[in-house]
Amino acid sequence: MQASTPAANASHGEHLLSLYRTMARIRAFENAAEEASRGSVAAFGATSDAAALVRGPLHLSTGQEAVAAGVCANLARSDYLTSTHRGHGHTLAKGADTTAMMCELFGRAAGSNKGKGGSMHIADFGVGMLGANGVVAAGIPIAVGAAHSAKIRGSRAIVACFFGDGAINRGPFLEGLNWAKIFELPVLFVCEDNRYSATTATDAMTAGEGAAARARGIGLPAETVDGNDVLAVDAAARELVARIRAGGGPQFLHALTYRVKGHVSVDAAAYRDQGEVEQALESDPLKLAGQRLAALGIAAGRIAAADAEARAEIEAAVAAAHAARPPEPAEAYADIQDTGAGQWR
Amino acid sequence: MQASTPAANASHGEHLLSLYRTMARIRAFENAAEEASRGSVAAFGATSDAAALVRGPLHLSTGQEAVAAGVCANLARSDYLTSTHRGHGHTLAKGADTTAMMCELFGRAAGSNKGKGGSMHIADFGVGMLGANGVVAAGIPIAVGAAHSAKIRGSRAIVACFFGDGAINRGPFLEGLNWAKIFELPVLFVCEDNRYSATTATDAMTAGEGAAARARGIGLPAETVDGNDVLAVDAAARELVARIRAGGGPQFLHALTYRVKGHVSVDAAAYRDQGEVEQALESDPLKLAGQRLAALGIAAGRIAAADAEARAEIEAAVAAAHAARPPEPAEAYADIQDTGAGQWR
Amino acid sequence: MNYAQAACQALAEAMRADARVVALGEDVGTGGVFGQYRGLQQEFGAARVIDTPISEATIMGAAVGMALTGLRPVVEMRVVDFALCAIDEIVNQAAKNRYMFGGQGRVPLVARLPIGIWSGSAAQHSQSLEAWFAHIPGLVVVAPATPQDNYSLLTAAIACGDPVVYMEHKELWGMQGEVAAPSSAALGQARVARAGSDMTLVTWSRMLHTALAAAEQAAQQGLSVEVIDLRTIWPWDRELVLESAARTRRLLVAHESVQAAGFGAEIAATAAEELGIPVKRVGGARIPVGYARALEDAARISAPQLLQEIKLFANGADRRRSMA
Amino acid sequence: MNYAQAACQALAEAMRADARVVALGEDVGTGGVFGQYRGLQQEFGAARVIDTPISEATIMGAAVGMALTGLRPVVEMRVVDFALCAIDEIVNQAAKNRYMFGGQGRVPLVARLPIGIWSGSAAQHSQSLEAWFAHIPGLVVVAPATPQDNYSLLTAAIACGDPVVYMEHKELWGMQGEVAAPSSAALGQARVARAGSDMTLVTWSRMLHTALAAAEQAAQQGLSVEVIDLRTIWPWDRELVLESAARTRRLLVAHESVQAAGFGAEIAATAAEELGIPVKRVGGARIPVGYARALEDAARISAPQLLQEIKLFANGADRRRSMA
Ligand SMILES: Cc1ncc(C[n+]2csc(CCOP(=O)(O)OP(=O)(O)O)c2C)c(N)n1
Ligand SMILES: Cc1ncc(C[n+]2csc(CCOP(=O)(O)OP(=O)(O)O)c2C)c(N)n1
Ligand SMILES: [Mg+2]
Ligand SMILES: [Mg+2]
Repeated sequence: MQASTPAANASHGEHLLSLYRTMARIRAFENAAEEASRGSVAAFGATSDAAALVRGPLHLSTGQEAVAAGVCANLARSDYLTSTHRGHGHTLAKGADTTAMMCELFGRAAGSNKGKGGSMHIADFGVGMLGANGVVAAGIPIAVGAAHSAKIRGSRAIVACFFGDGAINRGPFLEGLNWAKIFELPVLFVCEDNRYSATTATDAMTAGEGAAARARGIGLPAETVDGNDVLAVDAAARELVARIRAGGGPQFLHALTYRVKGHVSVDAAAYRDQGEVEQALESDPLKLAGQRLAALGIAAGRIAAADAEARAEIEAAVAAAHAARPPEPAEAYADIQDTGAGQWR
Repeated sequence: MQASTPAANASHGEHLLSLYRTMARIRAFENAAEEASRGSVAAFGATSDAAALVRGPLHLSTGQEAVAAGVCANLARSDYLTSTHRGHGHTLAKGADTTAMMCELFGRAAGSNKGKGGSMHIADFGVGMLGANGVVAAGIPIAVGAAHSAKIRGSRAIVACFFGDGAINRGPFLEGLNWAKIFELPVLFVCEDNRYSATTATDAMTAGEGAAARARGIGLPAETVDGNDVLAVDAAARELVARIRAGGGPQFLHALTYRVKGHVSVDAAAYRDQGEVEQALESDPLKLAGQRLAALGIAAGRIAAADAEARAEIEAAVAAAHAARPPEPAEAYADIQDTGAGQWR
Repeated sequence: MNYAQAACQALAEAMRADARVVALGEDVGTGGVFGQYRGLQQEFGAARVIDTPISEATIMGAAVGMALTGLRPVVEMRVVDFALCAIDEIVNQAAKNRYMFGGQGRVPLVARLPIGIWSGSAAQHSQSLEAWFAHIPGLVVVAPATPQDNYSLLTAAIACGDPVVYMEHKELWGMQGEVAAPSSAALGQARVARAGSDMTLVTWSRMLHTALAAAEQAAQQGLSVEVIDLRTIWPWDRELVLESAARTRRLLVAHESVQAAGFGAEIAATAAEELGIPVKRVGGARIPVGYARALEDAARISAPQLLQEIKLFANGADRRRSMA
Repeated sequence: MNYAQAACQALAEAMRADARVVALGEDVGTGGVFGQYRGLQQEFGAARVIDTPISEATIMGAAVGMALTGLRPVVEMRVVDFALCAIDEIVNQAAKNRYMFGGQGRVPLVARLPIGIWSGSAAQHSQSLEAWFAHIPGLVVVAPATPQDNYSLLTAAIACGDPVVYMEHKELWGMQGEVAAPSSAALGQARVARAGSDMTLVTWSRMLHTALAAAEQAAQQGLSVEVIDLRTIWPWDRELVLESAARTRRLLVAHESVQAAGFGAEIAATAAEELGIPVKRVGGARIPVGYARALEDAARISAPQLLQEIKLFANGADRRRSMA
């Protein structure tokens, strides 16, 4: 997909720079969240520190930015997206405001979920991001329903449905793909394969040739892509999204990447080989994209500026989250259900 | 698989006759059960008749006998079997006593389940038949667990796991096949495809190329067979069972048949074309096997005798069930759980 | 009109009035195995009366996705027992959505999960789990006992903006009764099905009819029993129940569901806390429902049994212990 | 020894003593994310400490198949919230098997379903659903509050021949305490954790420690509270509880789970029925657990709050209505 004329190179470079910006913003967000989450949760031998600013299990998408950025670059604001417990990158790439996101992680009333969800339930319905989910694979049926709804309502919206490599072993994977295909729904399924399911290497838990083969077994066209190469993800997603918008029914993208961090921020991932991590870091998506940008003639200063802007944006978000107020206790009794709201005894 | 010498023909004929006997016994059982079930349940516009001898939903396997007979002919008594709501044929073919079965359908204390289960939960653990199941696809994980147990215990038992075409759209299908394959468990999965899921033609609800393609997508070897041809089922099962016993891991059999009756005995199946049923009856498995027996030189009298014996056996079972006593009410409080048994308020 | 037809009419009217209302589930296109969707696919088409694969988890999960994006799905689960394959979707996804996402979205779905012992169907088709859903924040729980209420309450449930677990009774489909439309029943309102002064008997679903029969017998024996049909299990009508119980000074709750940890415990405990009056429950034994009639009957409560309990309770000669 | 280590020790001893005992679930091979399986795969091998795919329905269903054919599986579900993906398997398959098949088989499995609010984890990781399982015939339900009981009761649960829903608490894993082996705790036996005479306070799981703190404060204020740790939710120790309540003449139940249709209702209703004494419940609000600390705290019950309720109840000045 390398362009050959200088003009094409330049436009290619600008496009990649915009993808790079998204990745840099995600990276900065994850780094800041990680920083604020020390002692966030009692698990993996860590003890919980009541003073942690970001509380509870925090799942970082560090190193997986190219999947979110490459796919979401092909979505409109009116399109929908469902995500997993590891959803910051998808949410940001779909257009959510990073201050509202960081406020949510800090448990502030100004958070995107008013402090009710936290990291695992990050969402911004305003940009079509229908929610991260604490239950593996649970977003799949919801995505399928949103697509079914779009079809029934005659809307042109499509749905991007992200899930991990571990999710393809849960029932909703089969049920959801089958459903999307028989009703020919506008869904792009994205298996973000970071090779781990919590502390377990997914490969040994997965029979057959994996995600794409399963999708084909259910009748869906499926592509596999280097998920650390943002241009490759972008190109594959563009093609699949075009097919969906043309009425081609559900499509499947299997993106190969790597979980650079532990399962949650307090997990040192002692169960895996450090060499494996170091090797994976060689193909860090930001690093790869940076090299490619240079090759396409984008000045080093512009890349550095993108990094700096991303960091500045996130620092401001963190400062705002620090300053923001927590929800009032009374807020705990709101937004439960209308018939019966307040009847909480 | 047609033998060519007269001697081979004769031995082939004897083998087919024994398969025929099993099928005739199932057919006679289903006919008698159907007869005793008039007004068994309020559904499909029928009203419930308190006088029905066999109560509740009764799912008949009439016309599907070749699958049960052909597969079970290749199982030992020590092998296990799990079944569906439509389980009489599998149970009988696995070696269960027809009187205990009929007593169960009549709700008698002498029933295989002491009257606690009825048709939908017919079982005979004594012959390895671990139970019919009222929940579609629920037998799959149980079968996988039994196979896993056999492997752990170093037992040579294998497991046959029957389910319908409708079950391949439920999550446990994916989860169970994946599990069986990663642990290389001794399970024969049998999709008994009768083309209907209750009142719905399954085809329109099933994406892709169907059961065998899905199994292959999960890494399992899969065969498709004419499920009304008992010799074909027997031959395919023999091959797959041999592979399993040789340590080849889970295998998959997709058997194509037809649901001759309604979904339950009170269902007139008005939602489908009568022509389709008539066409299907042309390849009734007993009829096909009868023709084949004649071609193999088995005397008509022996075939008629097999039919008569089957009918006599089932008539005796019905008579015994009529005469048997229902369970005492006190029995309702037994076999619940040991810690807490009797603590039922 | 029977109970199934009443629901069918409510759904048809809602679909005519609001294009956002859709129905989905197994066998709805052929009218539902109990006739509770009869004629709807003919009138509204397969795009709005949606036949689905046997995929309970995805039926319910897809309904959540539909509800979040502008539809008002009515979800068919045939019996509550099969909905056990969709519990994550009901409890973790539908019920918590509005709260967990800070009110960004709403999930206006109605999940039809019929309860009750279904004659001759044994343990896996005979459960009554209304107490489970009452325990889950975010869910409204409804259990209509008559054709009229199945019409009125299904109408109200479809109009509710949050997830409603709508529990018809597996043995009431054929029940005949008058249905007056338009209806006025609101979610959360119980109904005095029979006025009385000696005791308050709270019940719901099919047990209402057993209770009315027992109350009639009791009246002939000089005991005046007020029968309240709860109709909505959550939020339950505390005012009506406590007002009645404060008047009669005795509260009995009867339900078909297993007594242990059943919803009757909530009502009895509340009355004991609030009024300090004698309370008593008559609920199902904590046993799976057996197939044979004698076993199934052990899991049921008959009108004579209930009458017997009413009399013991009225006389203060129930199983209250001597050490009290 | 901490609460996680105590369970680990019980399981290791059971596995050493009986080759039929196996453990299966996600991440057990690396010791479990809370260390509750640490070292077990090293000692017993991957064939008996089985790492599984993320397939809750099949983990539980396979365990049923294992249990029916000669093994005694211990099933890891990490938190009860994920077990909502395996409810058919627990309720329709494990619990009903023995009965439905007329006693042909038994299902000796232990399903570990930790309950409780897990700090900062919000609505989908913070549920306490012991009341659900108490409502289901065929299940034993256990909720240990201390390292000693986690050792003793897990030992007893593995020895039980029928399915046990074993509910550790998500925030007790690190709790330190003495563990004396061999143990003597039997399923179904409650424990008087603190003797008292003015009121009986029944509780379980993590709330025990809140209750003991509140009782200590109450004692300093002249109020003698008997605290009972129920330990087994089903079958619950009616004798011990009713004997105590008959003596103190006041029964309070406190639990972290949602109060509405919680198991406290069963206990309160039973005491009101049997003894006619004042009863009261203090349970979680019927709200999903929110993420922010202020929201999460609204779903918790603190020792000062509980103390306040104890005092109001002791003075008869609780929310009992004037019309009573
Ligand atoms: C149904 C369910 N089971 C288990 C868990 C616990 N859990 C959280 S994340 C995770 C691993 C998921 O792996 P994968 O799908 O590959 O996503 P990744 O974490 O790698 O992004 C597990 C097991 C859960 N949240 N939901
Ligand atoms: C989980 C679940 N959903 C729905 C049902 C209701 N039901 C009983 S049998 C059946 C059709 C099953 O079709 P198939 O698997 O093809 O088996 P068949 O009846 O054709 O033998 C349905 C939907 C059920 N028993 N369990
Ligand atoms: Mg992963
Ligand atoms: Mg079928």
